[in-house]
Amino acid sequence: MISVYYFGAIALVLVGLYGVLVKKNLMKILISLSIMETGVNLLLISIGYVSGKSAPILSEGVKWNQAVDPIPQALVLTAIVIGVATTAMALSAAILIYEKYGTLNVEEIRRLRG
Amino acid sequence: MEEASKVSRYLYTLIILFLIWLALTASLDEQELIFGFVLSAIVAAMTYPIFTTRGLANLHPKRVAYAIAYAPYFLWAMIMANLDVAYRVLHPKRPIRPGIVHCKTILKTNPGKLSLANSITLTPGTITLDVDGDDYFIHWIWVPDEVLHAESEEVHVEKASENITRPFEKFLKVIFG
Amino acid sequence: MNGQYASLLIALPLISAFFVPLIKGLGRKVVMAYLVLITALQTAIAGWVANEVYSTGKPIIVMAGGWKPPVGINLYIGHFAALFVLIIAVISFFMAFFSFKAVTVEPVDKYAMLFLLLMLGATGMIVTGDIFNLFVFMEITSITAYALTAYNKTGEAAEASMKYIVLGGIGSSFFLIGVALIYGATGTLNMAHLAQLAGAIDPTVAQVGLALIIFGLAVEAELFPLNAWAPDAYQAAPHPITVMFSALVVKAGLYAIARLLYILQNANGWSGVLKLVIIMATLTVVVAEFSALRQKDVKRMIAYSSISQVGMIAFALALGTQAGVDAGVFHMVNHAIVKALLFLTVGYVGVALGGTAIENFRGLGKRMPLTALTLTIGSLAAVGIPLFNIFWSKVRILLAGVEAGYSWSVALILGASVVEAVYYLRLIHTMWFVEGGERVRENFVIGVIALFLAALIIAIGVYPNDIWTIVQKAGQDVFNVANYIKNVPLMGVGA
Amino acid sequence: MIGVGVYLALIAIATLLSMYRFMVGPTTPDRLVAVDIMTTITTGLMVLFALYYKRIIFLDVALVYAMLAFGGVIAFARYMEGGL
Amino acid sequence: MNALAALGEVLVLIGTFFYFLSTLGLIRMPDVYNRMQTSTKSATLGSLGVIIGVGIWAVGNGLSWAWLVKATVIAVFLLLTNPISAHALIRAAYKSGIPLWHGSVVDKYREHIEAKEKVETEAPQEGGEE
Amino acid sequence: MLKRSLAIISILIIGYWLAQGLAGVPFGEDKMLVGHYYLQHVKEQTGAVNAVTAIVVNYRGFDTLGEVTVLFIASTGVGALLWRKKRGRTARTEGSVVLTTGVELLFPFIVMFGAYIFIHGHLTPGGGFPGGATMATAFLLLYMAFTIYEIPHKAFEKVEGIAGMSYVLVGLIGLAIGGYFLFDWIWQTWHWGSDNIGRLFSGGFIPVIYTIIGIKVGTELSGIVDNMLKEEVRE
Amino acid sequence: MNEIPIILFTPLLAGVLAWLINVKGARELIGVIGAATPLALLAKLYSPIVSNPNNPLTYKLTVSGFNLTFKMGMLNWYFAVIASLVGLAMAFGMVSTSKNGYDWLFALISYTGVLGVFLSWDFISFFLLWELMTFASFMMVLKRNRHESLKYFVLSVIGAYAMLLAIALIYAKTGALDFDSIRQALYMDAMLGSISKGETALIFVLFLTAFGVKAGAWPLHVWAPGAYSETDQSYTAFFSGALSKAGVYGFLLLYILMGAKLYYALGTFHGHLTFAYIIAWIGAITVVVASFLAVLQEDIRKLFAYSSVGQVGYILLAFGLGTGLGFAGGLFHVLSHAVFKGLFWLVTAAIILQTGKTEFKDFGGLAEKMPFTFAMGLIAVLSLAGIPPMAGFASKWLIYEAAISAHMPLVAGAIFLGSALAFAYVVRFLYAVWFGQRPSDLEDVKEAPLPLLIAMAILAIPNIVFGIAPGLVTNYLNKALGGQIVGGNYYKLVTQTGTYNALTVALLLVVGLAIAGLIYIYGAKARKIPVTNTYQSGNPVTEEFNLSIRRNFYLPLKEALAFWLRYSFDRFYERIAQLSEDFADALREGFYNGNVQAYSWYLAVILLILALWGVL
Ligand code: NA
Ligand code: NA
Repeated sequence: MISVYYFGAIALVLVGLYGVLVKKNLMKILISLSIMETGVNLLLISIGYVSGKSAPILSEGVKWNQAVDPIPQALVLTAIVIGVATTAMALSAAILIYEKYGTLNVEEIRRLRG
Repeated sequence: MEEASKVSRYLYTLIILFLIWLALTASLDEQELIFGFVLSAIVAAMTYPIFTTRGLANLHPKRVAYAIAYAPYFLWAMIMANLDVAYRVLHPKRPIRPGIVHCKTILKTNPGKLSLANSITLTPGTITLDVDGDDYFIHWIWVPDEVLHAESEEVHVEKASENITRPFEKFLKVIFG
Repeated sequence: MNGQYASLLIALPLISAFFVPLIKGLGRKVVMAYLVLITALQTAIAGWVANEVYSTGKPIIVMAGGWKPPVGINLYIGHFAALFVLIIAVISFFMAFFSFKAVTVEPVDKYAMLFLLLMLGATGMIVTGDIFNLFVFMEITSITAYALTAYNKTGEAAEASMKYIVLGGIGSSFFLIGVALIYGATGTLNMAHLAQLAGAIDPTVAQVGLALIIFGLAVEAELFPLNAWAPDAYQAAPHPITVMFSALVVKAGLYAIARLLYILQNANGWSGVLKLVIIMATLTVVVAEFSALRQKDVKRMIAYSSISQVGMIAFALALGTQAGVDAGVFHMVNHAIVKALLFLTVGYVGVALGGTAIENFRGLGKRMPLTALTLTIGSLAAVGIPLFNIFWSKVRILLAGVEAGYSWSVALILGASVVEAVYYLRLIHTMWFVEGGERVRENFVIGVIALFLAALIIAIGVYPNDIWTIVQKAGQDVFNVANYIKNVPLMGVGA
Repeated sequence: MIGVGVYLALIAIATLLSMYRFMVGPTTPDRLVAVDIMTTITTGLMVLFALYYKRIIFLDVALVYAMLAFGGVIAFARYMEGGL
Repeated sequence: MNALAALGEVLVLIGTFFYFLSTLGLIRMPDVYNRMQTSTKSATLGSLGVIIGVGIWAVGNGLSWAWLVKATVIAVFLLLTNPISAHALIRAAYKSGIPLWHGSVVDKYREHIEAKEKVETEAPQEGGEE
Repeated sequence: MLKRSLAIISILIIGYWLAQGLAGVPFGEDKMLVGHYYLQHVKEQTGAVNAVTAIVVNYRGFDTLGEVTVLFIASTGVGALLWRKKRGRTARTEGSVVLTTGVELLFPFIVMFGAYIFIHGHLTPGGGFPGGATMATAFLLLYMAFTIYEIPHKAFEKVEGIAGMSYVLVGLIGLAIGGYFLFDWIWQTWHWGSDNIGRLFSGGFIPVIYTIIGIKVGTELSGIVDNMLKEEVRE
Repeated sequence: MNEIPIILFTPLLAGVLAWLINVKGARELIGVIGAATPLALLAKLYSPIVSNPNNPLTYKLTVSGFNLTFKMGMLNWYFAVIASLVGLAMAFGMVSTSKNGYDWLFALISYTGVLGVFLSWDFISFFLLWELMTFASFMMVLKRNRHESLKYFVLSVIGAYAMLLAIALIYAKTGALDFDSIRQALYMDAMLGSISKGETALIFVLFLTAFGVKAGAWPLHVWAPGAYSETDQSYTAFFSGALSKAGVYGFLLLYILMGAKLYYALGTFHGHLTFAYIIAWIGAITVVVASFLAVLQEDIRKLFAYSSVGQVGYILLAFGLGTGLGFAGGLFHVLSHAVFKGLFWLVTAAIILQTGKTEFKDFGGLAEKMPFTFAMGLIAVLSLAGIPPMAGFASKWLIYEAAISAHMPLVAGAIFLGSALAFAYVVRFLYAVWFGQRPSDLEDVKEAPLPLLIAMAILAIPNIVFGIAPGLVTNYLNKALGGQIVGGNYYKLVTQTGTYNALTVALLLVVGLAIAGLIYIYGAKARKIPVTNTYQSGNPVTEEFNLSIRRNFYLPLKEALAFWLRYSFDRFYERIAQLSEDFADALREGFYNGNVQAYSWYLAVILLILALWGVL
């Protein structure tokens, strides 16, 4: 059974991939990458979800067996930060590229080839 | 507006921050209180120069009272105006006559100007487009005839201000000066 | 001494990198000297760890926070990791020296930090015993690599970095999907625990998960056709960093592929993935060799050569036999040494003569005799001439390949190796038998490092026995998963 | 209880409508306004979720979200008018 | 179910209705300025209703007062920040050159800016002659 | 057009494949193994109520150390790439009084709230990263409102470094006291706050580490913003 | 520790020392000592080896987990001693011709390599030293000509890798790398047949390629002319005299290791072993093609290069006969070719050293100026042309006898044709270089220096000794091959079909020459013409169609062969090389096209493949 969350996650990943594959503008490609990452994070979170259970914070009377899987959430926290870091690097590289090439069109950014 | 003493400003910031802490934690656990106080003291030390110029004077009872009274007044104005917008949105003919008008304010302090701008913005039908000194430029969804057809700039400003800024200024003048 | 102190391998580069902002005001020289000092310390620790592991014959299991696996993340410093962490440290140490000369672009304090963290990332990838932690270290490595690729701030550097980012980003996203699937099927992330549970994973999940994980890693490990970023990155990066890429970073990726392949060997669809890796590895060798053939830029040529060697290593590691893994590990060691030497000398030529185009290598034998000599030794080793180290591992790989039934791959690889011989010999001819310019004074320290590496190449080539013994142990460490599971003190969660 | 359905339906319609505006534009400020509205609605939705799960801790999440969203919108707005 | 809970629920209902209204305005209005007119504030009011409503509703359902307090913090925060962002957005729209809707009747801001620019461009010329 | 169609066909096939794989890990089902262990033991073993936080800081401390490192790399990398001899802000328009005053008033509150988030990491969904990000938002707003504003980079860089070192040091103290790197000596050796579970002063070294991380992330993100917003200035 | 490692590594060590020290005098001394040591030790080992044919001297060591084995049986000794004889001559020659450490280093390394190939008794050491030998000889060529060296190297590497693949296949099938185990395993497998016919054929072809390249067998011979010419000619003596024998030795190994397997797997063809038949024909074609090409050369180096190729063809042809006599003849020819072709190259070295010229058109009348060299050259010519009583005649005669008795008349015809052609080209060499008018710029030419003369003498003596007493060799070979294959005594060879008495022939020849000499000295009344007279029959020579012996002497032959000469394997390989370079460029530009989006597509394609592979 494919839930709507899984579906959404996969959809985001695929939309991201699609963007990377067809968009000519570097910024759009980077945004697509971010969308992909978001999809992956959503997927991770969804995998840890357990129907009818609550967030894995054992306060307000929530017992250990009433909580969803905490591991994917911990992982996603890390994954998000990594995504932010990658994006930051990508943006600076893009800034540099724009400075040197005067364009963000991927078809024109190919001094290194062959 | 002359600056209050550093102590006054610091204490004011400390008090406000601690109150915010109370609200944030919504708890009276002494551990939270102790930590909150220490934290407020630290943050206040770093931020009081930009947070306030008038310090404890802000807590003058009159000001507090006006501020408390302003809340329901403003809320009411906001709700009324929202209903007006609801009418314009839902009306099949979309009855709008927008334009950017010019108002002047009598408020002198920045927090006052901010509050006025926000109040204007939150009241549907008007949005503060820019504030330049005492001049407010407001995007108005239905510019009334008296403003639109004002014979001179002065009249325009007067009529617009009367409609838009005045209702709030009488409170804000007291609260912020 | 407590084996837990092996965690210093992670702690030292980290704390030292964080320390750099406090000394950046003291100037470039101080920062570079600091880099040398820290890498020397790291080498000492790595040496101690390697000695510990090889003398006791037992891996060191570092348990962060004192939590037993699979509850906590453990580092598994077995024979393989001990060996490679040492290699990483030593090469980094050398490159710290090289950086003195080769890195003049500001801001060097940032360079130093990134350098240390690149070393950290590769180390972490190799020592970690947790699949998600592997992802984290992989990202540390690659993001550092993105930054360092663009470090020179030229248009080409930024372009190369961007390509690396885009491809690396796609790779890591799909890797993470794979991890998510495997986690969803097993409920654990610890590699030893996963190895225990791998057989029980739902076939489809196992297949998709494993394929995605290997896909993601293959981008880092430069397997065709996922390696298009690599030549650009190698070419554009500062010279010492290129050495790090080829000697350390890609090795970490290869290791990760091998480790995960064998950890998950009980998973369904495993042999299919293996076959796919072999196909990709074989194509990597062929395409890279042909691409190197007519390069005008020597650095880029050697980059392609490096990629092809990497393909050969991946081929060996994916054979699924002990002999193959041993050979692959042996080749990893040899390739690390040889490519370190090649990129070092080529980079030095680039620094001294203002570029790495083939024209700069004319008459190098007269212009920079020491550099030319060591570069020649490296080239001959790369070609696989006897009495140089790579000969032994190459023969091992090919024997293992045919033994495992992949004669067609071996034939293709051999065919491509002919091409390799051609372009290296052109380089040698250009250096020694074509007239060049004036004599150039050579740097003493770089000369010593190059000579040391060259001596190592010949020493292993002439007397490979000891290293072969070491490498076999490392190979078993990777291949023998039963032992791996036994060595990790799993606390029996759930079961 | 009127039922969760009504709120959720209203919120869902609202989200869809703002999504539409985001997709269609036609100008960048149009899209930004749509985003701004979406973030505001999402904040409200988070608060509703907190109540649904009866976890007060989610209110903190809503506040963090509101704050980051504010920062983001301001950043974009300033970027558009060349204020960076 | 008690009065507080009922009040809370009603507030939530009103709030969500305003959400709807706000986005409806987003669709129906002809240009970005008028869309902002109808949407940002309705959304804010909607949030106010939803959030405060949740606070009251929670208290009515026997949850702690902290709910209401925290909800109020969020509401106040939105009340403070949403108009600021609306202002920033409309200013950005204007400054980035989005024209007013053709049905607009007056633009005092344009006159103000032009007057200002005239002063600025004339001032340095005078300075140059001296 | 051909490219687009090919892309669509490709991603549909890939998507179908992924979906097949996901069908093997059904949504909403309990797939926990190690997860259960955490939920059962998190309170006694770490003193934290928030299992996620306990995992992040305690059980999987290496991940978090790595995560901190990644952000540090980003900040360093951005700094390295955008480094120029002389840089400055080149904004063309001022923020209006509404924005500037609003930011001035919000600034202490947001900083405070950031601190609130990271200090309550073991109790509520929060921690060093969102806390730090919130604090960085405060600085971001200053950049947005004031066209000449710049953070004190040198100090920030040093704070960033010191915070990072402190994190590793906390881990090394654990190694010295408890024999393991990143060992939670506050909780497991000193047993501080063990009668306080669910209140602020509990959670072993989690609040300590989260404070460090919060400060580090705050300075780092601000640094990244600073680097991104400035351009080369030529004389 | 026994003599084997010393024999093996002394040259290598000497080479490295000579290179490191690189002081004139010391360098040469070390080199010569290093080259002489193996010969001395081999001589010392003669009687133990001969008295213990079934208990060869063995040396084992473990390297990198491989058990390397070296064995010195009678055959190994035979090859090794030939190599070291030529090696010593090379060293003396190089004292005169080579003035740098580089040459010494690689010449001596290749010497070690050749010895190692002959003594290895497992495939790892065999391959290791094979590669070493190849590489070192390549370096000798690289220094002088990049293009020719590359051609040589590429073909060598292809050969080496073919061998490696074959070794790996054998290893995969038998699990063995040492020759004894492989031989045993393949012998067993000949009956069991677990290695299929196709696999056996593949291994055979791979080995054929590997050894064929090194031996210079058609059609893999194209490297030889260039490589032999473009190096130090003293070294070429070794290169062509000893190193190419490594390939020949490989063919012998093929019989030893997998003869039975090949027989069972590939069967017979017209009453001959199929695989042997193939070898025989390769040999025959090589003889004919190379001899024709040799005749057409205008450069003496090229001439002898093709001649070398042709002569090695004889050996292959002999081995391909698959009979005891064939082996005996082939092995004898290994020796004779080594000594006469080595001698030839040393003579060439002397000529080039003293004149600086390489083409026929520039030579003439050198016999007067370099009488000793001329005498040596004459011995070589006689031996090569197969004129009794030289070693060359004895071995060729054996091969001819073997071909006749193996009922392969066509192959025998090839031998005959080859001999005729050989006569044609040596006569030209003899006359064009040594006699006739001498160009004026050769007036000051001196006799070759002493070391070179010594080198020539070292190789000339065996030519005569084994020519007059061929039984010395055949007796040894009988023992080595384990049967009374060639009868007779020291001076007489007896086969089933014929008898050759070398001593008688020699005596007759001496008497004949004596008579001729007397007639020449006392009978002829010719006017003595200075050999610098540049006029020929009173007419000046036209440039474009000069059919003097020094220029285009065999042009009519060339025109007659024009159709065949159009097909050149050399050009064919060049074309392939060109194509692969173009392919490389296309691949590079096409695949690594610089567009990151294209690169992303590669990733997507792999994902797609994974998906399809999962879905289907
Ligand atoms: Na308003
Ligand atoms: Na908002």
